[in-house]
Amino acid sequence: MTATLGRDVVTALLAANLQLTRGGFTLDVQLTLAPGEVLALLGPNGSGKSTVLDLLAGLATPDTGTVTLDGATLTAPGRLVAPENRAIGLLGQEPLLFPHLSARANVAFALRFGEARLNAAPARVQADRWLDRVGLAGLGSSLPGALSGGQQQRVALARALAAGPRVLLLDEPMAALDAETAPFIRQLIREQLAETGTSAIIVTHDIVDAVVLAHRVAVLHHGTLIDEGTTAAVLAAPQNPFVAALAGVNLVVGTAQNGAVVAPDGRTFRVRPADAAALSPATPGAEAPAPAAAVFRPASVVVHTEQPRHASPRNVWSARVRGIEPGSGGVRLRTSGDPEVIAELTPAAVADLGLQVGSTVWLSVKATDVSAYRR
Amino acid sequence: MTATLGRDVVTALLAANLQLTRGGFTLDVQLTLAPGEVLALLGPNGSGKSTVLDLLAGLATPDTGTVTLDGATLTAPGRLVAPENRAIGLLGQEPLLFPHLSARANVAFALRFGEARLNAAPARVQADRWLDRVGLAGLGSSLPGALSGGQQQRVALARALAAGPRVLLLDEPMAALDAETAPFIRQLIREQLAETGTSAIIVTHDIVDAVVLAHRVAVLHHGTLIDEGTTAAVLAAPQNPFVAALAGVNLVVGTAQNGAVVAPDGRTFRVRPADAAALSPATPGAEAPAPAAAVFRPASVVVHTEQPRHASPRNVWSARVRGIEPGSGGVRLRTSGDPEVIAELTPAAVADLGLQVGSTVWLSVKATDVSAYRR
Amino acid sequence: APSNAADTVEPTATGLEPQTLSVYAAASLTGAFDEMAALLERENPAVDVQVSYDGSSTLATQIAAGAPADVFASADQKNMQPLADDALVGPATLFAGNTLRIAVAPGNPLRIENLADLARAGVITVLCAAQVPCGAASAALLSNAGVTLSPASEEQNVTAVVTKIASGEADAGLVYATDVAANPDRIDGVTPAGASEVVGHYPIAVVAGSAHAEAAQAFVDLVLSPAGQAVLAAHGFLAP
Amino acid sequence: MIPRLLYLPASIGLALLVLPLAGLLLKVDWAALPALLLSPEALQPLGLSLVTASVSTLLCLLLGVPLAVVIARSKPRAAGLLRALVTVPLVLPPLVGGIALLSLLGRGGVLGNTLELAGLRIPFTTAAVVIAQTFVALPFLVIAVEGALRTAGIRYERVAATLGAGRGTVFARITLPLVGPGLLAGTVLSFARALGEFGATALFAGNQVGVTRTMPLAIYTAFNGSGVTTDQAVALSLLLIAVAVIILVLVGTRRASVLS
Amino acid sequence: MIPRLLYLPASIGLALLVLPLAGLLLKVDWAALPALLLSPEALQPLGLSLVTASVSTLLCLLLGVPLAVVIARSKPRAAGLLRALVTVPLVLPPLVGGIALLSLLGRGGVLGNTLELAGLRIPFTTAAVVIAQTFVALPFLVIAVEGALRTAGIRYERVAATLGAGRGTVFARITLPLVGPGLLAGTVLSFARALGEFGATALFAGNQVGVTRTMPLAIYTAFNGSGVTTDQAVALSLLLIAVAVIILVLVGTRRASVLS
Ligand SMILES: Nc1ncnc2c1ncn2[C@@H]1O[C@H](COP(=O)(O)OP(=O)(O)OP(=O)(O)O)[C@@H](O)[C@H]1O
Ligand SMILES: Nc1ncnc2c1ncn2[C@@H]1O[C@H](COP(=O)(O)OP(=O)(O)OP(=O)(O)O)[C@@H](O)[C@H]1O
Ligand SMILES: [Mg+2]
Ligand SMILES: [Mg+2]
Repeated sequence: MTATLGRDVVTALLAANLQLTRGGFTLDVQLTLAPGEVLALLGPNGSGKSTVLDLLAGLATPDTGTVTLDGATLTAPGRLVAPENRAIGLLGQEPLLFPHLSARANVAFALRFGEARLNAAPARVQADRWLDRVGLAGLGSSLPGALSGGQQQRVALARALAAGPRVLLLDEPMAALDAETAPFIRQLIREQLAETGTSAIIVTHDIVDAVVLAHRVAVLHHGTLIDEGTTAAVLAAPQNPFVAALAGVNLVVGTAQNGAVVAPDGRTFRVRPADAAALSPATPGAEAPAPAAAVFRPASVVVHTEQPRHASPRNVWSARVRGIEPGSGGVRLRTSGDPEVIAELTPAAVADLGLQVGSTVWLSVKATDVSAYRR
Repeated sequence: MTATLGRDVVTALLAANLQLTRGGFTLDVQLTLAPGEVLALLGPNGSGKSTVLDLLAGLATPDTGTVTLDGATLTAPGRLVAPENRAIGLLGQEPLLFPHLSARANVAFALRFGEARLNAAPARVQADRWLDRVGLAGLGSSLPGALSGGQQQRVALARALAAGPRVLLLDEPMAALDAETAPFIRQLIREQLAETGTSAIIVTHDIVDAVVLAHRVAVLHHGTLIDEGTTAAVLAAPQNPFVAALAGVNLVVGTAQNGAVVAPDGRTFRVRPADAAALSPATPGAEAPAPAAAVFRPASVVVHTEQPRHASPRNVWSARVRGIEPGSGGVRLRTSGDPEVIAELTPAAVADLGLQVGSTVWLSVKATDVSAYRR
Repeated sequence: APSNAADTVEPTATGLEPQTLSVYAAASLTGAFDEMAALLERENPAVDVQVSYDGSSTLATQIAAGAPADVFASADQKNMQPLADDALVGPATLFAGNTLRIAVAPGNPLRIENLADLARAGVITVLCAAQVPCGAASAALLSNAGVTLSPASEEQNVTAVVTKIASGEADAGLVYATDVAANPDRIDGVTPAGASEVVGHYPIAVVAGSAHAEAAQAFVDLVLSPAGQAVLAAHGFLAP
Repeated sequence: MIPRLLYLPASIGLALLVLPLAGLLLKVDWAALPALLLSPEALQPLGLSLVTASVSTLLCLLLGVPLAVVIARSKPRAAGLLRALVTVPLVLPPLVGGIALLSLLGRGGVLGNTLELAGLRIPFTTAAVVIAQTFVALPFLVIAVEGALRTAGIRYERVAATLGAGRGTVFARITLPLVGPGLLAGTVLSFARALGEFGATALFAGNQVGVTRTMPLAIYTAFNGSGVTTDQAVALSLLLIAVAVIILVLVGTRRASVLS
Repeated sequence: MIPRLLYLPASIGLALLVLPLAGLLLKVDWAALPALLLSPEALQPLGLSLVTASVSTLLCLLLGVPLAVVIARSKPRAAGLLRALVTVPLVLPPLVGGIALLSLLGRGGVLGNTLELAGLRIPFTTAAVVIAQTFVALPFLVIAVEGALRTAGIRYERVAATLGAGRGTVFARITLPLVGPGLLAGTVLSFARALGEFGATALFAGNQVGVTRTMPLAIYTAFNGSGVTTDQAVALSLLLIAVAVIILVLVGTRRASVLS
C-alpha cells in the first residue's frame, strides 16, 4: 500500500482500491478515509457514486481490488466479509424502510441489532428520541406506507445513524427534505458524526452539504476520481466543468471569534446574523478559538478600485489581483490572501474597472451573504 | 363554484376542492389552474403535497369534494373518472420505471398509449429523441435496474412529458439530479410546458424551481393552503417561517432586452453572462420584447448612502426605503420600485448607515449575481 | 370389527389370547368377511379382527413391503402366487369362487338379456380392465361367447363398473354375482349364457411370520368351515 | 445471505422429496425397460397425457389468470372467501372429485341432462379427461398467480394509467409481464398436476385406450396387472417422471433466464 | 383497474371449481346425514385427518421454508434444477408416490432395511400417514414460499445487514415477515393437500381404523363397501369439504387482515 494523494496510509481507517465493469460502465477508484474524517463524494448522475458505496459496504463485489478497515481486509480476491460484519453502515439512495415495521420499530431495529445491541424496551425509548431529533415526534407508530417521502427519508437517516457503525456511508441523505428542515438535519448529521467520531462518506449533489459536512471532497466522473482534496482546494480550482458548476463558493477555514470567522491571515469575516449566534461560544469568557468556516459565493464579492464608503457591506478588505480567468458564470478574479478569494465579474465590469493581474483592489462582501459553520 | 383568491373561475382549466382525512392527517384544499398555467406547490414534508397530486390524478378518492377539468367533472361524490381517462399526467415522487422495460421502451410506452398514440416504430424513434433531450443518449437499451438513481429520474421525467397530458403533475421532478444537469432539465420542462401549452403543478423544495418554472405559487401546511399568489408576491411577503426559509430572492418580472431584463419601472438588470445569452433574441433584429425574469438574493443587494463609484456592480440604482423588518437572515429593507427590491443587511450595517424608513439609498447588485430566465 | 354379540356367547375351550388379528381381503369380499370377522370374534372374544379391504394387487404389494397382515385373501391367484413364491405367505387354499353377471339399471330398461346385447348400438358398456381379476374373467366369458365389445371404459375395479351403471353413466357391464347381491337397490343382474364356465377363484393364506399365526390359522379354518362357506354362499359366492 | 442453520432442514426436505424417487429407480428392471418404454402400451398413454395436460394447462391459463386477477383486486373479505372456494378442490380426495364431476356433468347430472338434450355427452370422452385435469389443476394456477399479483402490487399499473394507457393495455403490457415468474410457476404447477391427475379422471372419464387412458391410468392398470412385482407400473412411472423432469427443467431454466 | 373482459373467463373458472361441489350437494341424503356425521365412522377418521394433516403441515413448514430459501437464493441454473426436482412429486399419480415411499422405507427398501435393524418400522403406522402427506404437500409449500421470496427480493435484507443485523436475525425479523402472505398461502395449500391426500397413504400407510384410516381412506372404504350406496362416501366428503372450507375461510380472513 502506498500513500494516496499525499495522505499517510498509516492514518487511514478505511482504504479501498476498487475495479468493476458493469456493461459499458467501468469503475476504477482508490480512496482512503482517516478516523473521524468525513469525505464528500461528488459527481454527475451515473458516475458510480452509489456503486462505490455498495462496494465498500460489501453489498457488491469488485472484479478486482481490496477494501480494508483498520488494517483488516474486508474485500479481497476470494474474500468478502459479510456486510453485517463490517461495521460499515449504508444509507442508500432510497429510504427502504422495512415496510412491516413502524417508524419506531425501524429505528429500534438498528439500535437492537446494530452497534448498541440494546434490549427491546430501551431500543424503543431511544428510537423515539431519534425520531424526535429528526422532527418526527409523534409519528413513531406510523407504518412506512403512511409516511410522506420526506418523512421516510428522515426515518431512514435516523435508522442509519442509530446503527452506530464505525464508517457511515450516506447516499444523498438530504434528498426529499424540505427547505426548512434541511439545515437542521444537516447539523444533526454533523454533530452526530463528530460526537461519535464516526468516519463518513457522503454522496451529495448539493455543495452546501460538502462544505458543511465534509473535511475533504472527491469528485467522481465516469467511474474515476478526477479531483480530490480539501473542500476549499477542490472548489477553488475546479478541474472540470462539473466541479465548476458545483463550486462557485469561497470557503474560509479559520476560527470563530465574536460571532465572526477569522481567516488564517487575520481577515475577519462577519457572517449572517443567524449563523453568528452559532459561532459565539456557548459559555461566554475565555475559550480556545473554535475552528469555523465561512462560505460566500464569488458572485457576492464586490470589487472596487477605491475604498468603498457609506455602503452596507460589513466585510471590506484590499487585495491584489492574482489571476483573471474565464469561468462558467463570468470572469473569475483570484485575489491575494490566505485563503485566496475569488470574485466573479462580468467581462464588462473587468473592462470598466481596468482590472489586470497585479492591480490592487478593494473587495467587499455583505455579512448577510456569508454563511458560517463551526467545524 | 366561486372565484378562488380573486381568480376568475371561467378561466380555470382545472378546479379542485378536496377534503380527506387519513389517520391524524387532514387535508382541505381548494385550487384552480388556468390553461397553460404552471403552479408551484410548496410545503414542508408531510404537508400533503403528494396527496393532493394523487387526488387530482384520480389515484386516490377524497372523502368529499370535486375535481373538474375544463368543466367536466372528474371526481365527485359517487363518481371517479379513471386516471387513464383524465388527461392528467403524474410524475410521482419515486421514478417507478417499469422494471421489465428498457429506458427506451418506458418512454415509448407513454408515446404509444398516451396522448400521441404513436405506432411502435415511431414511438421508439421519438423515445430515443426524448432520452437524448434528458441527456441519456446511448442508454436507451438499459433496463431500469442498470440505471443510476438520477438516470432513472430523468427517464421517468421524459416518460411523463412524452405522455402529453393536458395537465401535468410533477412531484419533485428535479430530485436526484446532479448540479450540472439540473438547470438543463429545468429548462427542458419549462420549454416543453410552454410549447405544448400544458398546465402543470410542480411540487418542489427548491425555490429556484418555483421561480423558473411557475407563474404562481401555493404553499401547503398541515393540509391547508396558507399562502397563494404570484411567485413574486408570495416570496416578497412570506406569511410563515416555512415560506421565509424558502424565499430569500428578489424576482423581477419584465422583458428581455439586449441580454438584460427590463423591469416594469424601466430599471435595467444586467445578468450573469451565462444567462444573458439565453435572453438575447435568437434572430437579431426588431422583435417584440420577450417576457423574462431576473432573480437575485436580498443578501446580494449592497446598500449605499452615496452613489457608488469605481466598483464592479453593473446594476446600480437609487430608491427609498419603504420598510425595515426583521428577517430570518438579518434585517430586511424594502425599497421602492416596481417591483420592490428587498435588501438583507446585518443590524450593524443598518445602524452604521443610519437607515430609516424614508431614507434615500443607492442599491447595487452585481450582474454575476443575477440569474435570468425567459418566461 | 367390534362385535356386540361377544358377551352373549360363552367362550369356547379353544379361546385364543387377547390380540388383534389383521386380515387383508380383496374388496369384493367386504360384506362376507365382515360377518366372518364377527363370527371369529364371537368364538374368541379376546380377539379383535381388523379387516382391510382394497384391490388385491394393492394388498399384495403392501404385504410384500412388510405390512402387518396376518391373513391375506386375494381375488385371484395372480396376486397370491408371487407372495407364495417368495415364501411371504404360507400355503394358499382356494376358498370361494365367483361368476359374472351382466349388471344393468334396476328394472333392466334396455332389455339386455345376453352378451350380444352389450354390443348393440346405443348401449354404453363398461368392463373391468383385463389386468384385474374381473376383467380377465370378462374377457374369457366374452371370447367363449364369440362377442367382441368396444367398451366405453375399462375400469380399474368392479366397484367402478357398479358405480357407473348405478349412476346411469353406463347402461350395462360385467360384474361379479356377489356385486349384484350386494347392491340390490342399485343394479339388477342378468345371468349370461356360459357364466358358470368362467369362475374366478379366491385363495387365502396365512402371512408368513405372522405374530398371530394361531389366530390367523383359526380365521382361515373358519373361512373353510361349513359355517364360513355358508356366509360366503349367502353373499353370492360359489364353492371353490 | 442464508443463515447456515437452514441448510440442514433444507437438505432433509430435499431428501424427502428426492429419495423416494431414487428408491423407485432401484425397483426398475433395467433390462426389460427399453422394450417396454417403446411399446405402444407406454407411448400411446404418454402422448394422450401430454396432449390433454397441455390443453388443460391452456384452459387453466385462460380461466385461471382472470380469476386470479379478480381475487387479487377484490376487497380483503371477498378475496378471502373466493380464495377459500378456489382452494377446496385441493382438499378433495381423487375419488370425490370424480363423483362431483359426474354429479354435475354425468347423465342425470344437473348440467349433464341439459347437455345430453343438446346431443353432447362428456363422460368417457377425451373432453372429460381435460375437464377433470382442469378441475384439479386450476386451483394451483389461480393461487400462484394471485399471490404474485398481490405481491407485485398496483404501483406500476397506476403509473401506466396516469400515462393514459387503458386497462387492457395495462393488463397485457404491465400486469402480465410483472407477474411473469408467478405465472410461469403457476403454469408449471398446473401442468404437473394435470399430468399426474388420476382419481377424478378414472371415475369421470373412464379408462379407454387411446381415448381416456392417460399415463396415470396406464400405470394403475399395469399395477393391477402385475401386482407385487410392480415392474411395469414402475417403468411407466419412470417414463412419466422423466418426461416431467425434462419439461420442468426446460421451463425452469427458461424461467431462470427470464428472471436474471 | 380490472379490464371488463376478464370477468367472463373468471366466472367460468369459478363455476368450474364450485359447480361440481354444488352437484355433490344434490346427491346428499340430507335426512340420514346428521346421524352419519356424528357416528364414530365419520368422526374418528376426521380427527385422525386433522391431526396428521396439521403435523404434516408443520413438517412442511420446518423443512420447506429452508428449502425454499435455499432455492430462491441459488444461482439461476441451480435454482431451476432444484425447482424441477421439488415439482416432480406433483406429477406422480397417487399410487406411484406410495410405491416410491414403500421402495424407500418399506421392507427391502434402502432405508427401510436400515430402520428395521434399528427396530423402527414406518409403513402402516400413523407416522407413515404423516410422511406420505408431507411428501405430497411439501412441494406446494416450497414453490409458494420460493416464489414469494423471489418476488420480495433481497433489498430489505441487504439494508438490515448494513445496519449490523446477523443472518438469523434478518431471516426471522425481515425475510419471514415480508413473505408472510406467501407463507400463509403455502401453508394453506399444503394443509389442504395433506388433508385430501389419498393415494400414497393408501399404499404406504394402509387403511387401518384409528391408525391410518384418514378421511379420504374412509371415503374410499365407504365407496367400495358393497351393499351401501355412494351416499355415505358423499356425506363423508361433504364433511371433509365443510371442515376444509371453515379452516380455509378462517385462515383466509386472518390473512386478509394481515395484508390490509
Ligand atoms: N447492471 C448494470 N449494467 C450496466 N450498467 C450498470 C449496471 N448497474 C449500474 N450501471 C451503470 O453504472 C453507472 C453508475 O451507477 P451509480 O448508481 O453508481 O451512479 P451514481 O453516481 O450513484 O448516480 P446518481 O447520482 O444518479 O445516483 C451508471 O452509469 C449505470 O448506468
Ligand atoms: N395511510 C395513511 N395514514 C395516516 N397518515 C397518512 C397516510 N398516508 C399519508 N399520511 C400522512 O399524510 C401526510 C401527507 O403526506 P404526503 O405524502 O402528501 O406529504 P408531502 O407533502 O408529499 O411530503 P413530502 O415533502 O415529504 O413528500 C403525511 O403527514 C403522512 O404522514
Ligand atoms: Mg446514486
Ligand atoms: Mg411527497
